[in-house]
Amino acid sequence: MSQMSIAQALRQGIREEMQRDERVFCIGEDIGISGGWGGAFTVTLGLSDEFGHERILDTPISEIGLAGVAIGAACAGLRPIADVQYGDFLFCMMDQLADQAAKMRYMSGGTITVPMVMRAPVGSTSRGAQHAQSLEAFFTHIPGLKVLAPATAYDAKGLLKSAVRDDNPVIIFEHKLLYGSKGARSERGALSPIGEVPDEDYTVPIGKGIVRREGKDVTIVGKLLTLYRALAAADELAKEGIEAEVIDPRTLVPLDKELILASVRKTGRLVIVEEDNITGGWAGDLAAIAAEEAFFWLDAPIKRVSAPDSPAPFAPVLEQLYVPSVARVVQAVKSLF
Amino acid sequence: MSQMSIAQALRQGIREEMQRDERVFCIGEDIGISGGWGGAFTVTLGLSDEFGHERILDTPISEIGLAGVAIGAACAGLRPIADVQYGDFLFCMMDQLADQAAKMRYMSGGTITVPMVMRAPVGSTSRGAQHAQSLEAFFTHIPGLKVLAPATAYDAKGLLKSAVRDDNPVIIFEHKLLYGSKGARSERGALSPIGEVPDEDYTVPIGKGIVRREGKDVTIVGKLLTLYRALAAADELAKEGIEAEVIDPRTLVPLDKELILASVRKTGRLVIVEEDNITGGWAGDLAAIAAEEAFFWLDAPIKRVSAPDSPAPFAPVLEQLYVPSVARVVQAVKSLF
Amino acid sequence: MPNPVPSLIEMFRTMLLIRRFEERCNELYMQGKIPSTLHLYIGQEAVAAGVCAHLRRDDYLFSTHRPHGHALAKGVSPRVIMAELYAKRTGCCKGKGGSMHVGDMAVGMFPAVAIVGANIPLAAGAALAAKRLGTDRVTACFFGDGAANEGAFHEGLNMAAIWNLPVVYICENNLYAASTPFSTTFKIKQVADRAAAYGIPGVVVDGYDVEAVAQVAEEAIARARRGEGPTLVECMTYRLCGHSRSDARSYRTKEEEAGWAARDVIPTTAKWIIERGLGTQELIDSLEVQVRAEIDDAVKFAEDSPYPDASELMDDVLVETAGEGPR
Amino acid sequence: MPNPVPSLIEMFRTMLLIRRFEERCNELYMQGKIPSTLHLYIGQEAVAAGVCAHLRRDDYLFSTHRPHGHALAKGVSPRVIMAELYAKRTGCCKGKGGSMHVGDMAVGMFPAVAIVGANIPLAAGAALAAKRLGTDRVTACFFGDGAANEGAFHEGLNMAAIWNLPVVYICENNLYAASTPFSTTFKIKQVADRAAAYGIPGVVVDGYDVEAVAQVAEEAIARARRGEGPTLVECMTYRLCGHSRSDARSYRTKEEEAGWAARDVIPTTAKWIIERGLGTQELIDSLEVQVRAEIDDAVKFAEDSPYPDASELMDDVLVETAGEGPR
Ligand SMILES: Cc1ncc(C[n+]2csc(CCOP(=O)(O)OP(=O)(O)O)c2C)c(N)n1
Ligand SMILES: Cc1ncc(C[n+]2csc(CCOP(=O)(O)OP(=O)(O)O)c2C)c(N)n1
Ligand SMILES: [Mg+2]
Ligand SMILES: [Mg+2]
Repeated sequence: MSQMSIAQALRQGIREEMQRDERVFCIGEDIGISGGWGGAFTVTLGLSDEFGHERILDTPISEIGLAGVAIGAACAGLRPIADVQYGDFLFCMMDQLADQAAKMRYMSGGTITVPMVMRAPVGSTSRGAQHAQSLEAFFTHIPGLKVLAPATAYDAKGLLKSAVRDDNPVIIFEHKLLYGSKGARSERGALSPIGEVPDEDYTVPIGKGIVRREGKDVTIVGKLLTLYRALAAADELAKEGIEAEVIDPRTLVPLDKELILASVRKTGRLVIVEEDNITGGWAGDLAAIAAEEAFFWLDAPIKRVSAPDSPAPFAPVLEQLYVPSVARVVQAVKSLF
Repeated sequence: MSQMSIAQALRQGIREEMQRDERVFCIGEDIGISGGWGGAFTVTLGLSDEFGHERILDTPISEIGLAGVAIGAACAGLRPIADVQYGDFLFCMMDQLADQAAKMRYMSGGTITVPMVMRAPVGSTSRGAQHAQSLEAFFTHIPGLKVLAPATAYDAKGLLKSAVRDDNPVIIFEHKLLYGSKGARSERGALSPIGEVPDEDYTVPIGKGIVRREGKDVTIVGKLLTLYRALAAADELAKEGIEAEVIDPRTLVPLDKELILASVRKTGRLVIVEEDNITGGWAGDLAAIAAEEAFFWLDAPIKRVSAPDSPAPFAPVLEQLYVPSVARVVQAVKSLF
Repeated sequence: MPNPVPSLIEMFRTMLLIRRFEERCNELYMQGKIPSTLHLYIGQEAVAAGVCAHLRRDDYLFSTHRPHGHALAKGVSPRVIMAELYAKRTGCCKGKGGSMHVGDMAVGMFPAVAIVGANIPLAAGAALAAKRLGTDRVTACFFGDGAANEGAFHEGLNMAAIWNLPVVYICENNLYAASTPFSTTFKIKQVADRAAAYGIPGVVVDGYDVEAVAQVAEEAIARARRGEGPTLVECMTYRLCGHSRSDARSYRTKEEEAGWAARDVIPTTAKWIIERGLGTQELIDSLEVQVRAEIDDAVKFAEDSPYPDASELMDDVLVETAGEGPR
Repeated sequence: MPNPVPSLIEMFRTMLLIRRFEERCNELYMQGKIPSTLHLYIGQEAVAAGVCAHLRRDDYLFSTHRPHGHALAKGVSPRVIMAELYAKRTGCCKGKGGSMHVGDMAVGMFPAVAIVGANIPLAAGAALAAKRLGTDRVTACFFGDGAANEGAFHEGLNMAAIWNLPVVYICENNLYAASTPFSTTFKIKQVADRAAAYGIPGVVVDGYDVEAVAQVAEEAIARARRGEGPTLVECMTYRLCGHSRSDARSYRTKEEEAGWAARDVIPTTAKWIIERGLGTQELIDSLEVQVRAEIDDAVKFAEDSPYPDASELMDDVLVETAGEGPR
């Protein structure tokens, strides 16, 4: 076991997969330049020294191109780990991901596989609306993709390894405030959870959620940064005698629906916490599932604690109101009793 | 009053707005070529004869460019009506719509307006997965855009006119099987509702839904093609003594939430019918709203009748299973009693 | 293991197969046997035949919304193409793709990409893989003049160029993107002039001369195979049919059409064969008989095949991978 | 109503204002007074000053993630820029945009676009509007060498070209896109060579010579204003600072940096002024005093300004338009 940040855990996971399988390579902007930063959040730092620039492949600023090359290479026998500096830039390559990667297998009648990974940092960090978005809802809505959202170092490494070994296109969303990137690339206000990571090879299975805290009165689902908000809220609520069960879905597609529904059937109450805009967010989808499949067990309305329907504001004073706070989660839970 | 198809109604609406306001112009691929088709579904047919090629502006096959030009022109004083041949191609210009058009006003502190319209045909018509998607859920999830989905000729013209006069970026989704395009561009299996359209100037207000059929037992919400599936299902259900209220939201953003919630509070049951993939669809968002705001009035789980989570299949025999059928709506409703 | 030099007769046979196949498709479409829409390759046959003459079976090919000609020239069986058009489960995409997505990885043809230009970076990716995996496979990527205005063209060509990837980009300039004339969307004379923007060779060739196409393709493919990087080949051509189903083609003049029809690649190439003494009219006639038989067989195969079963709707959305995945 | 010929002294004053502004920003950022990140313009001042010298107040300007220099040169008040960086409600974006989105439509500057390359088609659109509305406004669009590899560059330049739009594209080639050297992502010598792919003029100019920049810009702007279409101007330049906050710049050699620092535009231009007898050291010193005062004032304004109120979070997502909309 070692203690490490998510950035370190991802880096170690990538390194191990590249050692294990010659076909694995990284592709992205500013990921391997000597003297550079190892990507926007240091995840690939040092890897080009170890594996060379052919396997840590720096691209021009060409998102359509980098996604297309990753997808084409995956179809033809390589196993790319692509990345994008900020998740927002996925919009620049949206056609390649949504129309090509996700549909190629189905359209070909199953004759093609696309074993690619795309890593994308999400979350608001006072950089204005074009560097702040949560993209999960867009991608969970595209059949043919798997979508992951690890919130701990253990899961980050374990899910990354599963993603690399999966024969499907997999998008991994990582939260900028959770990386624990060091030095010049660290973020003010970051949470940076340090976690235990096994030294031996392990994977976290895709499609399995986890109960982060047990409770009997209400189910709170949080992912990425909002998992921590949910956990902090649960601490607060416990002081007031409300025992919240906190679930981290970890994988959004395929979703561990049963884990969540079982919890809701036990507690009778569901609050979903998400950094994304409320309308059309992933939280709404989960609410719909519960409203259909756990309806008879529900004792109260389903609550979503999300960002409001505005672009992300730059000003930190506004951003604090935009990203769901612990207080908002507490308040939402209490409104159900 | 005249009888006309949706394609005709849209064409008339565009013509009238272009006559009314010199700043209005159309921009898109193959929309105005002399001897061409007037766009993929004949909506702009003949308009370049009337207004010239400067105001019916044919572009290269450059979706980023055409969206960018439309947005830039809108910011600088024109009022573009842009279009895309198939809604799927919106992914090629996703950054321009999601990151530029939608956010420009907010990021600028309200100093810029983006009075543009983007028209996009949606729906599955046996052309394979890249020419079939329903895009509503992606765009309702982007704050800063208005999103319309007219299903009748009256609404198509009236909402188009409202969109052109609106100072915000507006996306209009139109269903390929509802256009009633004539001649070479007609679609097999099209429904092509012909409707009454006033001869005098009128608009349909953005943000107002409409009850298409009154009923007391269950609320069915359908839009675009699935509105007609919902109405047909209501006919069937009536024979079995179930009186369904059918609501057409017409505008998805801003949504006429109160109209739908009032109906749900009356009937106690909600079924949402949508052609899009179920996970992450617009239907889920509406279900979430009802599960939060009409919870105490609900007598049964909320049901979504949507396409399954696969890309759209080419084979008509599979497509029939993919697009929600009347039978599936009937069955879903009956499962609630 | 280079291909033997393809003979004009072999290339002509490919062209003829494509022409008759497309004509039959059109008939079947008119009869309502083929659903959806069709983008036929009639008139452009010399490009597919000339380029593919120099491709190996294990080379990769990327195509577009107009893929039947490329597929036939690369060696995809007419049976599985026709069955796909019929939306049958025996089709090359099991009925899930349709006309715009035909392909067959068994002969190196990726499922065709119907988003204009999107195949260009994909082809660079396949070429990257071929190179990294130590093969000498070449990737050929076809696209239209219209596609050259897509951002994907720019990004893909540049990446292929800077990494010296073994890919040949073949732009079929048929003077129109759907109804839009080339001259209104380009302020330059030739698409190939854009090669200079990426530091790679650009070549223009008469796409109505199959031998000229084959010669240019041979050089570009050999260059790629030698590891010297991509080439942009522009074939000047013309579709003698509409853009898609029932297109009255009123955006083109009758004179322009007549000019190209007078050079129609099928009779012209047949004439060359006879004039040069490479074959007789009887040979041409026998080829006609052969390709018609092949197409009849394909149609019969398609007609006799079953439709996909309802249970197949959700197949092949994702691969089921248990545990480690393939190694 | 053409601008009077800008004097070297005026351009130098603009450059100096930018330099001192950026240096102050850096200090304030280090002190934690400015949140987020900053992309400073230090070293590239001659480009903004030279180009904007020939822009009218009502001309449009599009900028990037590195916009402070363009904003100051176009005449945006240092106060509202600084207040924006401080995230104050008096900022040019009311605190909602931040460093990467500064702009002020009152002087024709669009809110800067932080998606690399995305401003290029937007600028074509503004130019189209200017033309259609019968004005002789010109649009200037700045972007980096890295942006020239985006699909948006390709699509935007081509559209500006085919429609002869009144826009000038200024590529600031500072040899790096973030940490990535120009030479690894281009197989050509100059970005301006790509102009030929769109049939428009491409010009390369020394971006460390403000007079040379101004001269090339003058011609390109005049050409656009005459309705003769776009020009791609490539200014060879170098940032003497990091890409963004706290960048150790280890991807560049000390020699390379020293070479450019030796030509630093601020002392060099000051020297020219003195050598040519256009002004004295006293003049330079007095300009220093002036710009520092202006910046002090801006900082004070920013510090004294209030933060946005919670109630403003949801303002300006959509315009409230009742009824007919503006006519
Ligand atoms: C991204 C995208 N935009 C638009 C279309 C619609 N479309 C299909 S084919 C076509 C014309 C293509 O022209 P070209 O590339 O010259 O190929 P050709 O049809 O002439 O073979 C268009 C606009 C599309 N399929 N994809
Ligand atoms: C579409 C997109 N991709 C990547 C980025 C991240 N990014 C911000 S600045 C930058 C480098 C830009 O290089 P260049 O265009 O040369 O401008 P410079 O920073 O040198 O002024 C990158 C990659 C971005 N903002 N947008
Ligand atoms: Mg063409
Ligand atoms: Mg640069």
